[in-house]
Amino acid sequence: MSTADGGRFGRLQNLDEGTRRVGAGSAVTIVATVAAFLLFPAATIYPLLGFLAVVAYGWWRYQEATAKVVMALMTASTVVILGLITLYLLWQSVPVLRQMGIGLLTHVGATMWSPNDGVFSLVPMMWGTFLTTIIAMCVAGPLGIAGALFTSEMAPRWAREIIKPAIEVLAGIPSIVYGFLGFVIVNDYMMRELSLPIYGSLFGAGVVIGLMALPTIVSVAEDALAAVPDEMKDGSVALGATSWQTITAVTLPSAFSGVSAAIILGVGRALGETMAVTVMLAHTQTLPDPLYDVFGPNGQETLTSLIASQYGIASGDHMSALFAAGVVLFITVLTLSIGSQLVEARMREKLGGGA
Amino acid sequence: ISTSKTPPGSGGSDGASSSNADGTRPSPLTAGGSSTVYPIANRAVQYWRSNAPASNTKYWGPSQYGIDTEQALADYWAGLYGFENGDGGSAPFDASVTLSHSGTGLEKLRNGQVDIGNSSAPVAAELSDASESALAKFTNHVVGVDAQPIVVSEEIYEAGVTSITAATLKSIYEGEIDDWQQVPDYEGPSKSIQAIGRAEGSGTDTAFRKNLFGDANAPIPGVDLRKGENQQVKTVVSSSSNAIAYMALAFVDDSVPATTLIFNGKTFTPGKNLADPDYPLSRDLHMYTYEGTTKKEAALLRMIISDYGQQRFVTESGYAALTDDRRRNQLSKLPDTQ
Amino acid sequence: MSDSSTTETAEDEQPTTTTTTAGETVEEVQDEWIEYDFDGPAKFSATDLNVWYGDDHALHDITIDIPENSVTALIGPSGCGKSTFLRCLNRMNDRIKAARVEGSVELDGEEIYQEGVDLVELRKRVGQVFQSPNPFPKSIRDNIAYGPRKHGDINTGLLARLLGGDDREREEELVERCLRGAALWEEVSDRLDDNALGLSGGQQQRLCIARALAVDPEVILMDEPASALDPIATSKIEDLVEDLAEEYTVVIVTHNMQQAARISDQTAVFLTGGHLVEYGDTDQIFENPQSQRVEDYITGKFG
Amino acid sequence: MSDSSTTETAEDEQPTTTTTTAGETVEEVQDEWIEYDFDGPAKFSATDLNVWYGDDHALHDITIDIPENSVTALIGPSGCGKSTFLRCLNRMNDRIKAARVEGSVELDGEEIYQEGVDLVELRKRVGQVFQSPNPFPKSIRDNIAYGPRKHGDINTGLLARLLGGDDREREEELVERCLRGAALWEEVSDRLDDNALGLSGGQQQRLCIARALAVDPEVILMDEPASALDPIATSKIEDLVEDLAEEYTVVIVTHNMQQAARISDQTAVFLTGGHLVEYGDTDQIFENPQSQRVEDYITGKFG
Amino acid sequence: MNTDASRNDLVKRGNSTLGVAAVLLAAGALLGALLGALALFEAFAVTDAVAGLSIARWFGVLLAGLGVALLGVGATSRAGLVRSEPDRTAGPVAGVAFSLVGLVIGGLLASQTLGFGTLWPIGALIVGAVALLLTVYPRGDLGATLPSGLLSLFTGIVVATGVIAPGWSWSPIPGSFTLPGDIAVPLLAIVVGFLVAWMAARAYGGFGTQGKQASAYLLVSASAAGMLALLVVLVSYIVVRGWAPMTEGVKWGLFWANWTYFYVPPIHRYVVIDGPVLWFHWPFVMNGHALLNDVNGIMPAIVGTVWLVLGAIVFAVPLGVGAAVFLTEYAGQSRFTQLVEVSTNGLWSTPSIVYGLFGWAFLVPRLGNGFSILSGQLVLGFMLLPLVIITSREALTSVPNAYRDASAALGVGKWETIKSVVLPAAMPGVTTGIILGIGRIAGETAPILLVAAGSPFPSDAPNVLTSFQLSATPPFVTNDALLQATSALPYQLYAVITAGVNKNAGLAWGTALVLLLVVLSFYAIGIASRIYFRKRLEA
Ligand SMILES: Nc1ncnc2c1ncn2[C@@H]1O[C@H](COP(=O)(O)OP(=O)(O)OP(=O)(O)O)[C@@H](O)[C@H]1O
Ligand SMILES: Nc1ncnc2c1ncn2[C@@H]1O[C@H](COP(=O)(O)OP(=O)(O)OP(=O)(O)O)[C@@H](O)[C@H]1O
Ligand SMILES: [Mg+2]
Ligand SMILES: [Mg+2]
Ligand SMILES: O=P([O-])([O-])[O-]
Repeated sequence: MSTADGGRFGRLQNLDEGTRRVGAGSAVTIVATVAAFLLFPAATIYPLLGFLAVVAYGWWRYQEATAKVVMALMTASTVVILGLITLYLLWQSVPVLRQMGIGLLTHVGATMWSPNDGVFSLVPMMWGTFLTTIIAMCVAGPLGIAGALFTSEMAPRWAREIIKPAIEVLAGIPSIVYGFLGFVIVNDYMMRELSLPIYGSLFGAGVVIGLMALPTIVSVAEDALAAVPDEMKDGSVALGATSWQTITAVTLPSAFSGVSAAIILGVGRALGETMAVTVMLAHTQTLPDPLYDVFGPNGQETLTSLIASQYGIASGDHMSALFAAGVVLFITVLTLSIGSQLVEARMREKLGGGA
Repeated sequence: ISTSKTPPGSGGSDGASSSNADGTRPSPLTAGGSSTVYPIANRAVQYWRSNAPASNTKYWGPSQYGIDTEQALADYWAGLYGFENGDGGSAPFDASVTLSHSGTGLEKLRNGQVDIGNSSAPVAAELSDASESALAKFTNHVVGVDAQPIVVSEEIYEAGVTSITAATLKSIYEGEIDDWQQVPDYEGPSKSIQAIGRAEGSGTDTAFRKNLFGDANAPIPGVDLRKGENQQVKTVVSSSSNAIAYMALAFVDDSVPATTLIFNGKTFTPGKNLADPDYPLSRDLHMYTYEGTTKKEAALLRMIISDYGQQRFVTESGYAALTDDRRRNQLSKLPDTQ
Repeated sequence: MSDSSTTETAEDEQPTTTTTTAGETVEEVQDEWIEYDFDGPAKFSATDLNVWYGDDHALHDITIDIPENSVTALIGPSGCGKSTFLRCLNRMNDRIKAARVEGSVELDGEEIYQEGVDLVELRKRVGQVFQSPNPFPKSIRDNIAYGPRKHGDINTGLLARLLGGDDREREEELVERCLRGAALWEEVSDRLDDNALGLSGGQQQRLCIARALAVDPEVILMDEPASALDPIATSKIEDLVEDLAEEYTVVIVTHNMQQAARISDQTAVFLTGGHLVEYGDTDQIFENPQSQRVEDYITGKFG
Repeated sequence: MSDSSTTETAEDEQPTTTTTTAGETVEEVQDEWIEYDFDGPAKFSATDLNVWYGDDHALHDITIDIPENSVTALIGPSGCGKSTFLRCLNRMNDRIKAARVEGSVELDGEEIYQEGVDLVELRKRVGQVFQSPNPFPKSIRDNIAYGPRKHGDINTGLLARLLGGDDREREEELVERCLRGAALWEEVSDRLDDNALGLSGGQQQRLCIARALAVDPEVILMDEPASALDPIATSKIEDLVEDLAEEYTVVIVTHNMQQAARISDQTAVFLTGGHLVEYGDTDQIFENPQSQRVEDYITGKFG
Repeated sequence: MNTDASRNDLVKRGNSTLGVAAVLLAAGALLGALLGALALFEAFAVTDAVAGLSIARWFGVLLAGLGVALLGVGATSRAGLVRSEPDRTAGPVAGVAFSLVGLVIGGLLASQTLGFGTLWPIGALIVGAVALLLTVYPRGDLGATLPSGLLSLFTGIVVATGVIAPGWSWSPIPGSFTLPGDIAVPLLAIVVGFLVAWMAARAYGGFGTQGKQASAYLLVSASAAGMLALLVVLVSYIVVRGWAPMTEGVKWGLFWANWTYFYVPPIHRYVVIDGPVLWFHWPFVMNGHALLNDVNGIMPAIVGTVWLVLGAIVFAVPLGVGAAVFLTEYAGQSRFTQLVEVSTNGLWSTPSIVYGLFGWAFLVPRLGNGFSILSGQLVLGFMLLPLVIITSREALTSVPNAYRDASAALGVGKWETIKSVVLPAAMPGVTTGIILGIGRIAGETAPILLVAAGSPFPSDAPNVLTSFQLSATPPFVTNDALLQATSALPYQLYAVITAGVNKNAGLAWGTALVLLLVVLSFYAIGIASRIYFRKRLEA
């Protein structure tokens, strides 16, 4: 054949010097760029040009290595950005922790939130968040799983093919739209029909959040149910079990991790929902009385609505306390997310052998 | 195909978005803050941006106000400070106003994020922890006067609560009264009181506490619900059957009837004598500038404080205009025109 | 589903004519195997069975009697419809949306493709073991007891105990009997509460057989039960199948000719397109096939 | 999934010999096949090749010479390490994280397991075709030209044209030559720009062979290239393999004994546990295997 | 093992008396629940009279009737008058459900009616226990019908006799809600209706496993249908309200207008070429908010959203995809990748307000010290980044290894393989993920509110395109417009809420509709493309 013999019987050995050269060159220049930006901003252009030159030369000469280096840098900057956000949040919440100590998360008293008096306790907001989330999940959990079961196991094929994408699209409705509807319709309805003492309630907000999280839960849980292998279901049906028995005894347990991930995702969305609660709630930083009163005038603030309603007038410890609220939210969702990943890993381990 | 001396479309209005040929159109003027001052500021900015020609008597018509000019609206006011006419009929520089509440506006002003901070309470009350020297950097421009009305839900008004005494009002906001039946004149079934407050940091809230309780930081534990802006308060009061609220005069209408307020035996009736200087809940509306007043800021402020502005923006918004004395006094704080 | 339609059938059978080779071979051979006679009653009788997947005609006019208490092997190249035929016998094809079945299948003389057939009951009587082992992600015990519990034959748990009908002992006994029946008892008797997914592939497959036995079926259908297993596990399954034939009717699909030869009493050969080309005593089919194509297939000339 | 651990093997296979059966048998047979002599140079020489996956010892001391320009078949039951051995020959095992290789493999006398070996170069010389056809989701032409383009042997596209070095014609020629080499040209010459995924399974597999040819390799490794194909496609591939042996060295793994017998010049038999038990002339292996276990395997007693 | 004699029949030729009765019962119960829901949503007033009786009382009659019928069905089955195959017990699920109902009823009776005071838990426990026993102890048919029938009969009587009726009200917590009769009655109809329908479906299946299946299917399908209906109603509500304001003043037509022109020096004139143009004016999406406008619109918000989203994409997509490629193809599975995975997953679910807070405190002071499009773009980009990484990694890992192996076996290096095989194959997945992510960030309000939002009713959009300028110092390219505040669709809606809904209701509904259309079309495109690519992969 026509290829040159040199190529054909070329040496098998070939040292990979590209990575080293490009790696060293770009590392030096990028560090210099950052240093220059921090120290002598006016001189940033030179190391930056150097970096671009190294990359350009590398691209031409050792594309393989350069691509790897550039992507490694992208990864690094991503990690740096995400780390920066995390650290900044933590760092900003230090002052209020110094001032309030653990009381920030535990203090209960007549005044629990008063920027003027320097009292910052997140307890009412955490409680409010907890209550709205519970209500939301009472709405979205059962309905969501029912919807997922229906779509994946019961609906005829044609219906499934319409419902599934429709639900996914609905998951995209922005939360401010729900907030708007909640403000002008739900609040109004509850005020009128249930003679609520004030315009807005944790219950109404919770229900609206639940509706908002519903499509997400349906869609994710449905994916999990649909991913249960047909062989597993057939195994049960072939033993003479009914479809419903198959669903409860085989499909749901096998999809447990996915379904619970859906619920956790729903909880995450409910916890983090901001606009609907901000426009619907009364912003009273107290505890409900009694604690489970989700209709009354007290306790109508969540962590998110606190931030959204007070960031504009906050400074000093007040601002720091808002950051602390952010940190509480962040840590909660992180815990949930890690928890759901662990559940998933455990289930994968458990189911790993078969299927 | 035809021929012409000029390119098509030239001289027509290309919209306000185009910039000067040399690209030196001054950066926009930004104002923000108080929802009480917002109607005034927003009106002013809307008019400014429309830059109506002198012939437009509906919006401008300078001769009606004793101004002798052929220039369009914004061209004239900006021209007083040497700004050149905008391109394509737009204002010499752009202006915009954002909406939140006084605290945010002053905070942003201090951080340099806006040029003008709108506030419906004095900066000293609003930023009560700020030092003298810090406060000195704010220049106060009073643009109008608000008489804060007390409004109640229609049902309450119809149930007899057409007037309310200062003492009752205080007890409601202090949390001592929480049922309408405890309010004199009320003739209806037992009904809990929904006492609505404005967000802490809003001028309306600050002024209310300062004027009624004598201290801008006085605790008012009776508040059941806080909303960020006057407009939201209005929505809540009109949608509720048991609400009472303090807010800005500009937002009063039939859906949120204002009650008569009896203070020290004197009766203040909305639509009649709320504008009296001795109305306890009356307050000045401010547009603050920071570290002096630039020409751009001055151009807009001069328009608002002028007789034209007072009539078109302040009075039409539902507030009381400044007296001539105060007007002159305020104008004197602005840099001189060219 | 049950109306055995005629138009398409008529078109396809082309009885005596000689044009299409496939038709010819089928006809020829059918004359032969249709005479295959066995002692005792037929467990299944399929008559003119046709299956379509959408427009894809996957089984053509299958007529076959399957004798009781014996092992019947279905062999043939990939895609010839073995699995499809097998799934007709317990109506698992009903679960495939695209599948359409015409013709008749009788179980002990009773038509299973008629209205009012209780599928749960049918599948209790006709168990199935699948190609790759598919135990439930539960304990070994729960896997075995799954069927009887679902059918209410065995009641365990708190509620049952409170109501006085705890069948714990019967369950123990059942689990042991089935596991012994599937030649698995020795290996797992000390870890009945371990997760079944921890078993090896061969053990899992025997567990699936045990699970099927627990429902006390009359027939066990097996679709390439050993294809995912290693040789040792395979030979265990093969021994087991031979044992099962004493009590049950076994119908087994396999790709592996040697396997079919080793374990089955009679063999049915399907060829591409969904035709049943030959059916008879296993020895006879393997030693003296009637048709050239079957011989080619068996000797490995293709497939 | 079926990690046939060594203990079970020993326990279960129990041939005629007494103590460590497996080791002994291997030893016995190695004495025999090591004397297998062929004319011409060895393309590959593997010496004491061992492969571990983690702790799993998948290949044991494989020593084998593979002659040039011929077809060598690797047969053996599932999991015996055929694929593993094949992947040692072009170091595709390097891509499996768990795999560890010890021992030596020489290609034309040059050790491929030494430091500094350019894998890209090695794999250019030793091409591979996989079990299931895996064309790229690109046009047929792009699939064929993929290797040469990436190696810079062929430059097309806008930039190349601007630089004046458009190899469009050479590419056309190459594509045609390779497709002819893989016996696919007739079928696809009129739709070279269609997506390769639109081809049938057999065509896809031949396309993969053509794609491998385009890099102009010396050796082509094939891992059960026909197992996913229907009989007709299989026979086309088999014909092709025999043709290829004229120009290339072909090493082919197959499950199908008949296939090995039909197409290969020499056959290596691996048995469970990763032992090479017999190696020699195909005819001789199939007609007169030296070891009982190989004979059992070949006659279908197991596997 | 069972003897053949004990075999059930293969073919059931049903005795359908029970079936028909059960279907009627279930239909009646569901109708009751549906009417209850309609009454709850104020489709009609329960105080209206029909045939001399108020609707509220008719609800009671219906429930009582259902209860009697259900009890009758249970009794005939128990007595063996109809063929059924009841289980030993109605099962633990029904037991739990009815004991909960019992607990509630017992608790309410004890505390509200009998005035037990703090001893009400005793009453609750007693009734709950009785309900539990009634459900699980008797045979399956009785257990299913007895508690539900009694419940239905009891509520029916309470409602029909007007004990609970419009005018009745209940406020358990002082200073909190008051449950009026005209809400309580529909609520009872819904709850009891569902319970009765549930048990009636069991009767339909003969009270055995089939019955449980039928009843579960009924419940699940009804909930799913309710959920879907609710979501559909929600969207249609916005469409109906928003359509008129959104389309107000739309005009179009064919006009004769200028196409192009050029200056011809010799004749010192412009040559003007005119032609027909299709002229289309849609004020709601083409206008801003200005004094002289006939119809005020939301063009600045639309343009603002476009710039915000574009910026986020430009920032996050290359970074995210690059990082995903590195993590999947080069880094392998290590502690580091696991850490990145955990943190990206965590950050993806981090509430947007937290990003907003970060932007407000960190970015805004550093980027021109003012609300700006740039800050908004960056914050939205930060939010998008984790998603891009997650979806890209998913897409990359789902590229079959066969492609990589095939390429490697052809002697092609890693980067070349990634570039020409892996990335193209992963592209559908990556794009789909990104589109869905864009849909989400396009609807975000909180971060925009905190870092980018300007005037609530702007008249113009920032002029980003023409404002780019080069400079010699970092950042080398400047764009004043990027440093201006902007509006955006979700913020526009929020602005209406804060600036008073009453005055701007039309604007609000119109904005909500446009926002919905924009975001949902992103989702629709993303999902359609996913379906398309999946289909193509399967084919
Ligand atoms: N679920 C299905 N949908 C559509 N077509 C199907 C389905 N199952 C099987 N087929 C088609 O029906 C024909 C017969 O398939 P079947 O699975 O019965 O063959 P088989 O003999 O079992 O093959 P194998 O040995 O590969 O399992 C094939 O052409 C197949 O493509
Ligand atoms: N990637 C891997 N990781 C771990 N173990 C592996 C891997 N690939 C193969 N093995 C193990 O190595 C042994 C030999 O496998 P190999 O794939 O080489 O067998 P084979 O002879 O090709 O079998 P088959 O005929 O099934 O393809 C088997 O026990 C298998 O489980
Ligand atoms: Mg099959
Ligand atoms: Mg292999
Ligand atoms: O004027 P305020 O909006 O600050 O009350």
